[in-house]
Amino acid sequence: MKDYLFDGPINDSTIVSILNYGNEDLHAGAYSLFIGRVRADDAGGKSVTAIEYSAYPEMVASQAEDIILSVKNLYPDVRDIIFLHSTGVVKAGEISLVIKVSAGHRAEAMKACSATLEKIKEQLPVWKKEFFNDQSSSWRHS
Amino acid sequence: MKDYLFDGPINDSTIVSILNYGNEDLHAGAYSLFIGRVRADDAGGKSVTAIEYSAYPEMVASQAEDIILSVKNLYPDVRDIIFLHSTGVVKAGEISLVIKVSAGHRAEAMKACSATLEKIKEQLPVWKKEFFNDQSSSWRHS
Amino acid sequence: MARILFFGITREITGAAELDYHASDLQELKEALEKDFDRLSVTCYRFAVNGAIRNDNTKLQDSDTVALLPPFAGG
Amino acid sequence: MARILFFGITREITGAAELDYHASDLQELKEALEKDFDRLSVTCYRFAVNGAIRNDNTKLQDSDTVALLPPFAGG
Repeated sequence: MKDYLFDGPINDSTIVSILNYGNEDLHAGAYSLFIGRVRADDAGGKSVTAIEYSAYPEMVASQAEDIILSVKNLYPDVRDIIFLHSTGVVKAGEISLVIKVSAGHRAEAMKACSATLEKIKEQLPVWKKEFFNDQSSSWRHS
Repeated sequence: MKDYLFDGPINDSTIVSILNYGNEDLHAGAYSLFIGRVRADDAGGKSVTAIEYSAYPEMVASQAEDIILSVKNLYPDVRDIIFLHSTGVVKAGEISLVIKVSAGHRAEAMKACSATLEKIKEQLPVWKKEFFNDQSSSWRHS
Repeated sequence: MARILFFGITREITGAAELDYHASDLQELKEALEKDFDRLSVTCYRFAVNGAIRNDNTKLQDSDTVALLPPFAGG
Repeated sequence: MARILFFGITREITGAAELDYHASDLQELKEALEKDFDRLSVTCYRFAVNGAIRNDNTKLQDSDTVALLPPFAGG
């Protein structure tokens, strides 16, 4: 799995392939998954209906490899890290991010999943524009 | 989803229904999942081939409700918690536990998922017997 | 007679999923069980009465369901 | 001419995914861009050169690919 970007909302069958990726590793006793969904946030009387994500694909690939390597260095019990981030329009309730960390044991799996998510937010060149139910839109930092 | 026990290894389609359970909640921006697998642990020259789980079902139900309630009280951003633990034989590499916590935001989802797992280990009346590749077996505490 | 349920290694020791015993409290039940199944006396377990963990001086009634719970090992 | 890529709000401001500019360093490029698209001067962004984030005194060659990166907002 060398792709980090996925066109549109991430569907069930893609999540199942992420789940099963690497499951021949019989020493990975713990999987920690984070799944991010577009939230119908309320903001000043209007609510988010969708987010359009865009990315700088070449830089996503190099930053993703850097993120994965640095989390593996922090948590040596980790056996594998994969993630997928949407680009394009993802509606409220749909999934825009999936991270899976496999590790020998539960504590490292969960800590490494959390660290991967924080690094994705800091380092992955992805942008989002929120669309609201009054047809307005705005670029969102964070 | 009022069941907490599942007969045998937890399969993909069950994980997909856990994943999709409650997805009409558009304010749940973060799902944290923990997936526990039977590990082919090495112990003194032999390795684990399977674990047989047994449980006290009536007490599992009451303890599970207690666990979920206490984690929701600790993390008010949590919107829902569900989990499923195997009973019966689960082979190395197969899945014996799935926890899903949905929350508004990522940090509470992940902390609550970790807290749920710790409470399951402490409070859920489940037992395991390990089977090894030399045909021996032993009851395992923890 | 109270209904006694055995779980984990205690079921393996007694060879039964459940048995009936008469006892006025958990301490008396414990002594009766360990007399019948001496491996229980070197086994670590707690009692639950009607699904709630209880200490040894808990009184028993014939309508109670008592469970022998070795250390939990889920997850 | 270096190849300049625009992302996020900077793409909306310039109306282009990419443009060509000649500049000896990032500071000179920044001034040229903000002259052509004045909303850029009130927009928060960093530069990447060939995929790595660089500060404004970084020298440019015509073979370089420069990207304007508003604050990341993934996850």
